[in-house]
Amino acid sequence: MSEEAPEILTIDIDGWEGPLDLLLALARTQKVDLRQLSILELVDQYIAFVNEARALRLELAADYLVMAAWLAYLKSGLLLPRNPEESPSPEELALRLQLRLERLNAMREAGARLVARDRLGRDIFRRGAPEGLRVLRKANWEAEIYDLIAAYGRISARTRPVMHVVAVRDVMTLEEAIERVSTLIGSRVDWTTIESFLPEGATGTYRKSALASSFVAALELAKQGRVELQQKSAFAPLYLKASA
Amino acid sequence: MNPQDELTRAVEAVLFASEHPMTVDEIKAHVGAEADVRGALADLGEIYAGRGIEIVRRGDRWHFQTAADLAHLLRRDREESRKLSRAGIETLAIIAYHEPVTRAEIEAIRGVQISKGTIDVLMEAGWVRPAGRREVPGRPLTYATTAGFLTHFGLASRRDLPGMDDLKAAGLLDPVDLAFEGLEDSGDSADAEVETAGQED
Amino acid sequence: MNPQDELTRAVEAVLFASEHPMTVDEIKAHVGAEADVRGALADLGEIYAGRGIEIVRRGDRWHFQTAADLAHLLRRDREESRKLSRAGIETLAIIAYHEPVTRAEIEAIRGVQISKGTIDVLMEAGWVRPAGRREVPGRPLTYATTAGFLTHFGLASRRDLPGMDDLKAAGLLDPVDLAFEGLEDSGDSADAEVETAGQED
Repeated sequence: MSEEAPEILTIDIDGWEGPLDLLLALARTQKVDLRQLSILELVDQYIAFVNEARALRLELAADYLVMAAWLAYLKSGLLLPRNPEESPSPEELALRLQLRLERLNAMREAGARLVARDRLGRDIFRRGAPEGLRVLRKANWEAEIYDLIAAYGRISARTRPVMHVVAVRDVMTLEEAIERVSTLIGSRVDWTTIESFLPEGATGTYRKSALASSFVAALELAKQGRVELQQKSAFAPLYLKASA
Repeated sequence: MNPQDELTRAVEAVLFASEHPMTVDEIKAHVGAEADVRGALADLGEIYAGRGIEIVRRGDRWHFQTAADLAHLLRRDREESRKLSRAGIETLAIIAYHEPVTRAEIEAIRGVQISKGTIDVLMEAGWVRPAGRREVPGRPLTYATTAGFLTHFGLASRRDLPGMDDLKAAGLLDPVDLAFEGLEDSGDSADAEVETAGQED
Repeated sequence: MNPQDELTRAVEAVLFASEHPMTVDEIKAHVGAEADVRGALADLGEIYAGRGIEIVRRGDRWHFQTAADLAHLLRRDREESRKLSRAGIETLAIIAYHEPVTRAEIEAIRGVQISKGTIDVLMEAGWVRPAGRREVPGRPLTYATTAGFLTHFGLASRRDLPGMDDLKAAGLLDPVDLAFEGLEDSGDSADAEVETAGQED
């Protein structure tokens, strides 16, 4: 391809992978080491190529035209008297272009050498029918005696019948309280506090139970019309008296 | 290298790369119709005698294979330590305490269904064996523990398994939440407890 | 047969039977952890030297393959049906010679954008892999070649890439910026270029 004349390149526009690729192909037509490349000649080659393509009304991608414009600018920079203020200098730009072409060329040649090697599956072969190696995995199960026992405890705890035991508590039942209050009330003439109906010496939870039961007993007896209740205000002492 | 050696190399490579055992004619299709393939095969037989690879004839076809006495190297056993799952250990415990026991009974005791794989794992571990069928409708298979089970868990006999009273004494029969609270009180949440107490002061 | 010969036979058989190139450790898993596998591989290298089959090292893996000079007897064209595009070949070369390398760096060398599919094709072939991100703004992904790349192209290591040393010595693997600075430092500066350019005009 590199041996071909630029005229032939024009009909091959679709074959180029970007302006740099085209530049490299053109550079190779100079048949010199890329280090000795004449950038000015390359610019002329490229611009001539683009003009020819336009004359043939070939559609050129925008980046080819951008490159052409840039090269034209580079050429004028290289030819006109130097402006020391300009940075980067046209010479630097030209050198960078040459370095890029060298690098692309190096990789193109390396790629060609790579794929031309004796390749496995095409030129070189591995064994056609290997027996294959097999790994048999053998599980070594682990468990400790504690795990076993704890598991059984867990199952037993989860599934054994559940029995609810209510603790025996010292209480005065409602029946007991009604009996007691109705007996005692008969012997009282005046208003007496509900506390006076509790058994003497009753303490703690039993006293609380007796008080609660006696209160409910008092309400029950009042409902039956056998007892009257009196209280001056909320939380004030509660007085009981037999109905007249 | 003389021409016959060249041919031997060629036959060697062709046979090596082939996906199937080859007849002499098939080999000739690669190395040339005039070639003394039989002679080359005989040479290869000598070259490979006593090596890790041998050239063998099966009917009228030839191929390479690894030497028969080295076949054991192609298989590699790898032991992997694996912990028994919760379902596995529970199932094992039920079998150990209730054997012989059917799958349905195990499920009734666990209160959860067990997958087929669970008992398979226990059998693979060598701890559980089928122990005959129960003579009830459906004749379900029963399971029991093995001698290997006793050995692994360091038990002289199944009677060495702690009884219900022992389990109770060890706190292993406490409902799970109570046992958990017990652990928290005695364990790593002690610091949190102190803080709570401090705040209440 | 002495023990080392026995080992050589064993390594020969294991490598011969394997469907994939093997590392020394993988071979040891079959022939014994204590075995002098490297010594056995060296012995096999001598035994097979000049034969139709050879033992080769690709990266850190070893395998048997047919001798390169017999390719004409064995060559198969099936592989050619999915021939790499020029973009694919160049991209592969750039990755192999520059790895790890980002897409942007590949594009800078080729002077053109590469389509998404180009790298995909190389990855699908098993020759290229993602090789971590570069810690620069944007954290671009880098690419590198695989063990399969070395195996396929018959390279013992990346150092065996054709012309690698020359390219390196010539600075052709350095980025343009670096090469440019190098040229300026060495005095082979832009001024010289101008003169050359001027003369040729």
